[in-house]
Amino acid sequence: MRIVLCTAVFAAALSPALAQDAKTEIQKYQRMINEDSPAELYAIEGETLWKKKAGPRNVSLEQCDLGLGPGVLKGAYARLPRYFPDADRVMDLETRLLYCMTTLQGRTHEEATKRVFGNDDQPSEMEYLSAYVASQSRGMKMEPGTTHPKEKAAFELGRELFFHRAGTWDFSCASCHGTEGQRIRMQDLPVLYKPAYARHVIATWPAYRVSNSQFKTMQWRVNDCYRQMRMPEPTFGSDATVALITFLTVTGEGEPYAGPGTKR
Amino acid sequence: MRRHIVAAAAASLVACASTLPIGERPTATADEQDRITAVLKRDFHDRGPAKVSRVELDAVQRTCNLHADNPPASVAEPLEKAQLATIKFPSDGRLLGDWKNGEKIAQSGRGSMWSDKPGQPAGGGCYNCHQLSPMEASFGNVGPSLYRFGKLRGDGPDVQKYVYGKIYNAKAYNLCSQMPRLGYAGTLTEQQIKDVTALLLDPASPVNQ
Amino acid sequence: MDHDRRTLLKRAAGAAAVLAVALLEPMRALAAAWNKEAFAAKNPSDALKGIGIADTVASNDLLIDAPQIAENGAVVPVEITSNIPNTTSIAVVIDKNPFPLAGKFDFMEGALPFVKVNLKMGETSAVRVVATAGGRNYVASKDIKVTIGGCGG
Amino acid sequence: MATGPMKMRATLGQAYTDVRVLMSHPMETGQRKGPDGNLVPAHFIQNVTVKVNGKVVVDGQISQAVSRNPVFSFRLKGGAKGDKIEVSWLDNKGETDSAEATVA
Repeated sequence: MRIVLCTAVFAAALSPALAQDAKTEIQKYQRMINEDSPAELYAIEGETLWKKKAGPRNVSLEQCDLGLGPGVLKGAYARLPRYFPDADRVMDLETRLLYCMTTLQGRTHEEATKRVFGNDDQPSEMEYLSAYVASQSRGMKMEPGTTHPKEKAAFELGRELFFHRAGTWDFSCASCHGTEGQRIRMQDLPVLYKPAYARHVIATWPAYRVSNSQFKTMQWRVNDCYRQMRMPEPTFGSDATVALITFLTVTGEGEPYAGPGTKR
Repeated sequence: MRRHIVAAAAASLVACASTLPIGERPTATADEQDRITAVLKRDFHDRGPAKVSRVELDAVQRTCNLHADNPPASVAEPLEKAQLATIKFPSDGRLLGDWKNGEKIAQSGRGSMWSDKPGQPAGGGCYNCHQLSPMEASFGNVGPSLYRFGKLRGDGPDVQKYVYGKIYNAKAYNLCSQMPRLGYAGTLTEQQIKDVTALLLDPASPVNQ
Repeated sequence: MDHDRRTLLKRAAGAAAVLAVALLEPMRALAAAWNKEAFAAKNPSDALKGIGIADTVASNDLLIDAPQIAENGAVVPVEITSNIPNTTSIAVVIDKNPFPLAGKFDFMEGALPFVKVNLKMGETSAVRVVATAGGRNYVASKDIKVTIGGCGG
Repeated sequence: MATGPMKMRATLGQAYTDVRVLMSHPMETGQRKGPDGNLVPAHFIQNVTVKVNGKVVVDGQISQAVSRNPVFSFRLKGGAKGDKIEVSWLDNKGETDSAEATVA
């Protein structure tokens, strides 16, 4: 009922033709920025980093097991997040990369997480690596783990977190991403607990964001939503972040991976 | 408690196909909410002004989480009344400030985030969710359009009080509104709320042209 | 077919400066000088004057394909096609940018007078394109609105 | 931000050969404040050149108004499979890079 009212007021305030034009033009904008994505450049750099020896053990990440066996990259991203017996927990891409940095390369958790999100001056190692690994799953169906009890538990926790209102502004993820037809400013908000919306989103992250001309990862996406929700900061790779990413990915499962994408 | 049932089913019935409740909106009992709060306390950390203590739930949040934002009137009304009592109206009795400053506050999405620099004025982020001045074409629709609000409703004392109160604490009027409690939460100051009230009600404001 | 070739020039800059300089020279010599005066101009007419353009006539054969609304001014995709015969140059001017001249492309035998590029726009502005053909200058213009998107600061 | 790799492709179409190129470059305007609060010095590509089989066909001069990590498309008349296309850039600090593609 509330939506019907909003639409009525909106239509009265702005001529329908104008509103339609604005929508068409924004779609055109999004189509044009997607034609050639600098995301490809990050994947190239990520491949160099993947093969570069680093850490106290001076080894590359090439033997990192992303779920399909050591060093298998093809299709690995499309099967994440998933349960990893060696770590006895569910991990998303970045959490697993971090695991490989500490176990294979012998780096400390503190050092490896010092700079997980890049800025205008310098992208982060995680961003380059995510671009590379994700690009190796292009065209493959997103099939995160859903059978192990810990995978199911992660989905459930993620779902509860998605709808949990808290913090200074009483927001949950669903405050913005829970009702169809909603926009923040001119940006359409996908209803992320529904497969019809989640599929495209999941198939295009991680992504190059033109608003700051940086490559951004899924952990960053979750982190920055919580920032805008006026919440404290989620810890990188924590169970809560992995659970939320698991919930979103399982909701969007089945779509062929089309990223790394380009976002507003 | 669906989670526990699913987990138990998975453990005992290995042959059973996995069916996760995709696309369904859950409600959260008091126990479940406490468990989520414990997870947030464990997995989130302080950063700048955004402290972990923010994850503690108050009665409004608990009730809205329990009822998926749709509590029965018998539950909502006493809580709304309590929220109404939190509103601090200006001691000088003047509720209308400067609409020009109000427009700046409505445009700004800053405030209460860990990325905000201390001392910088906060904004209300109004355009994120509402249409206001017709000059701004980029506005959201999570909330209703407020274009011509004053023209349609007048700017009498009751309307002024309602608008000031709604910005100060939206939950006093609709318990599970998605609108933040901008005054109660400490995001906007008394003067800022006056300015935004003027943006909505001042006949000279672009909102009412 | 994708093909990447990374020249070592920039990476070698520190380690093998002598070699780098030796390799850089041909590129420097090849590239036309950068028109500092035109690019430093602070208004559209000075910018055009700087590249030798004073009089222009409007043309329908000069096409600007760009969204009327850009969700972010940091990246505004603009595609320019000149259907004017013998077009030798296309200049792009963003009226309201602090330095309006965004680019000038000279086309020689073998290239079509076409370019697609992503531009930064500080605010809503007209984007003006001037094509030079047979000693005459043709102009087309498109207004592009830059909006604020998303939430937060 | 430092500069990084380049990527390009050249595809033969019916009417023209489509050349698309991605460049890693910060395209700093000189107006942005860095983390230390000081302005980050201007650092942007000034010249972009397209060559076919060694012959210059597009000679572009650009400003800091081109977006970070520039993306360009050009169109070449005719063209044949096997033609060698080279795109190169030179920035205001004298750094340069180039990429080659064979028309496919």
